[in-house]
Amino acid sequence: MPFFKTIRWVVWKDLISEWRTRETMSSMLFFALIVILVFSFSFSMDQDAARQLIAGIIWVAFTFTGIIGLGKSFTSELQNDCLESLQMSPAPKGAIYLGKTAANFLFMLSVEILLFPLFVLFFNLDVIEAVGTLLIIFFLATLGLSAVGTLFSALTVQIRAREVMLPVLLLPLAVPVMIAAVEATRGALSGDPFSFYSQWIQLLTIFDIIFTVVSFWLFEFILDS
Amino acid sequence: MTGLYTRWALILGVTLLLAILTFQHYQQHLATLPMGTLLSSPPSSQPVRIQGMVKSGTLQGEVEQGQATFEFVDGPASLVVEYEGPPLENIRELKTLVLIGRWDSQNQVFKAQETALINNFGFVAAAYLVSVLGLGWMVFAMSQRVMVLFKEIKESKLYEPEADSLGYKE
Amino acid sequence: MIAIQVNSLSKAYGFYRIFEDLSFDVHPGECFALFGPNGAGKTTLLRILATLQAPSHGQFTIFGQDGVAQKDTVREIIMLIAHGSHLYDELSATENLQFALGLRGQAPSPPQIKRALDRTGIGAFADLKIRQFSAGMKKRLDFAKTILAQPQLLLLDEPYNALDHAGVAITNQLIQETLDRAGTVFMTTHDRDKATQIATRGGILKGGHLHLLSSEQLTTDAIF
Amino acid sequence: MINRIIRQIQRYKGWFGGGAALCIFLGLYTGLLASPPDYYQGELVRIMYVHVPLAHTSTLAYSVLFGGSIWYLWKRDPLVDNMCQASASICALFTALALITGSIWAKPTWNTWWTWDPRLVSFTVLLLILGGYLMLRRLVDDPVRGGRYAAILAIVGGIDLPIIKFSVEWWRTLHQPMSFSTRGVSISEDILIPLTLMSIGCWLLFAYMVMVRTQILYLTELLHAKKGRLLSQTHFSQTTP
Repeated sequence: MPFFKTIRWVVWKDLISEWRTRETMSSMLFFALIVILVFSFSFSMDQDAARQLIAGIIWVAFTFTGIIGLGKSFTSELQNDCLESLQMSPAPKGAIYLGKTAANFLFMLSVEILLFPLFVLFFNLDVIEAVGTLLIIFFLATLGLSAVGTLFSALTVQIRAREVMLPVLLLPLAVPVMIAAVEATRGALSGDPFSFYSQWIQLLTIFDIIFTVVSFWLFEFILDS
Repeated sequence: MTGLYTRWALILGVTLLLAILTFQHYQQHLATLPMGTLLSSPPSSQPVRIQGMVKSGTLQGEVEQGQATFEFVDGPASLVVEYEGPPLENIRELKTLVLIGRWDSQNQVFKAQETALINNFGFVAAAYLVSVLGLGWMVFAMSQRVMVLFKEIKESKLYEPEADSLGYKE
Repeated sequence: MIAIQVNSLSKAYGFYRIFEDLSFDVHPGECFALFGPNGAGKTTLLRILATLQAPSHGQFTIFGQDGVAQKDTVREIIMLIAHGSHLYDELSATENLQFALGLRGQAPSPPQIKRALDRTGIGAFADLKIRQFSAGMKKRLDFAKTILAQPQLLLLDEPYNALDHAGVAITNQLIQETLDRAGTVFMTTHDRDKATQIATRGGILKGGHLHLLSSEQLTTDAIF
Repeated sequence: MINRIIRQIQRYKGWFGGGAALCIFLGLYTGLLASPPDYYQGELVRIMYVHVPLAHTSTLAYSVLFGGSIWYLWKRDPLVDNMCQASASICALFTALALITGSIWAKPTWNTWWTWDPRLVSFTVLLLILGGYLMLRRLVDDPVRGGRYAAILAIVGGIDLPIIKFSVEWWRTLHQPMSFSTRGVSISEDILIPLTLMSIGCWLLFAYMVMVRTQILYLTELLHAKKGRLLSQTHFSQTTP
């Protein structure tokens, strides 16, 4: 089917380019590392305080790191006017959107998985039992962020001051994802039973579904003449 | 041009009238008389509002039935109050409140019939000023902008009359 | 069927009008060269035909398909070679071809790709990243793309820029091949000498109006 | 179709303005003078008579923006785009005023200027989205593309706002029980009269303001058109071969 082939080609292209330069991933990783260090300097934390704040710190670091990756996602298409060729390609625009979202999602999720051990190390977290649920939470929240983020990355790439406008437009809309991700992560880290925070995971799922569908339809209007 | 300014003069006039009426209403019905003024120059028998605190250990009578006597303090000044009115849970010892009643200068007793809540009228005034001024200024600026645009379009030599409701008419 | 049929087409940016009321036809097998001074709207017209911009008024059809309403069908049969090479810097020449054709729903075999690259004279650089390509090599790679895609209508924006003598010869040869398989070429250029070698018809866009030139007029000096 | 309706209604915008002025003056009179103070809130209830209508009107304004944006993406009518832009800036004004008056009411009532109440959070996020919307429109060079992008933002925001309010509500109730109800306990007739008058007045005022603002945007474009026509004429008068 041309639809799924298009998705596959876009993901393939993004992954290969990234693998050759490692530009996006390395800048995301370094930025996140600095964020973690700054946080640990600014709050000199003991174990209890860490447990209260760590969920928020994790998601602030992940979100800002994600915005760096999302910003790069479409600026790379500006080289040699590649955005133009995507615009006039006969491939379905929704498939291009899904491909880009999948690539962004993979970048963000792998950075998160690489970073999380550092959080555990620096903030002395106890995570053995919670790893499974944390992975689910990371998966869903990152999906939500990349679904909306890819749409806004495409929207801001052709305007002035795009580096500023992406977070300005994206962060207010990401409030539900942030709240749900922080609450669920806090629940998982403090060892609460799953039913205590399962509603946040439901909220994340609902958000993911709604915004993937909405962005899928709206993306066509961005790459429109 | 003149039409716009007469309209806005009218609006400003009505707003000012409302403001004056509100201020008068406040002066007559809502402002409290300082207790010192009440004691030094007691007004003739019309009802006044005073603000103060119920002195502890002086409250007597049946508050639930709407009858009580207590000492009422406002800074250095104090006076004796006889309350007779609707039953209220508002009268408690050490409670600050507003009393509405008459000063009986013969018996040196304040006969209160009503109580009221303490209100900071500054907040109400601020809320109204912010919204009325904000909205009014915005609408005025917009109407003026339309006028200026009409003028500019007319003055640009390429003016052509636009025969629709959004364009120039008059 | 008419390859390009333009019917009283106008384009304005905001209220600044680029051109107005253009009407012309291009038939299959023709190579139409559009001349004109800078800022006359040549590239804008080309981009409208490439469905990258919407016209302000008027319609155009490409092989009978409406250029605004049936954009997706039109996009399957046209191809544009523009100033930007539409190539990804980190991919090799072969991978770029695979990606570009993959989005068009085609899957060329490695020998086909090799042949196309050889034809455009860059077969030796098949596995080199585009980052190391010169502007002329990128342009040749774009032509290799059209060899594989075989579009019915080829749109060229200043095709002779950044090309050496051999490149110009290959370009004209590829245009000729496109014409031979009953494809149509529409190009904008200001390089009259090179264009008139291959163009069968032309036009000058100037002051918002188009003046059509027959093939005889193309070679006479008086009109320019 | 909408284009024609907008043009038709524009003709009667004076009536909307007049009606708004009348309702708001009557509302101010009843709200400030004629209505008695509330049993629980005392005179502070009078802040509600401006705050609640402002808040209602800003939701109405966002609904207009949301619907208009969908319509614009569908039909590409530039007048609808103007109307969306007009409602966005007016919605921002109403939202800001609603937040300020709410804050003024909260200080004497809850003894704090700010609390993470779901309504407050969603209105703040609404203000942020509107700020982004208005910035976005200024930052796109091509006005047509700007209108399209802004419409996309308005649609995503419109779908997101209920989710934001819902999630903040959840978040609050999990952390601490709601310690205070946001609105008056019961709505008596005394409160209802000024509240209704002010609400109707604000809606009419919003309608009037949207019309005037749409007209301003339209006239600005017309002025540009006249200047653009001048430019185009020089462009078109270049010597033709």
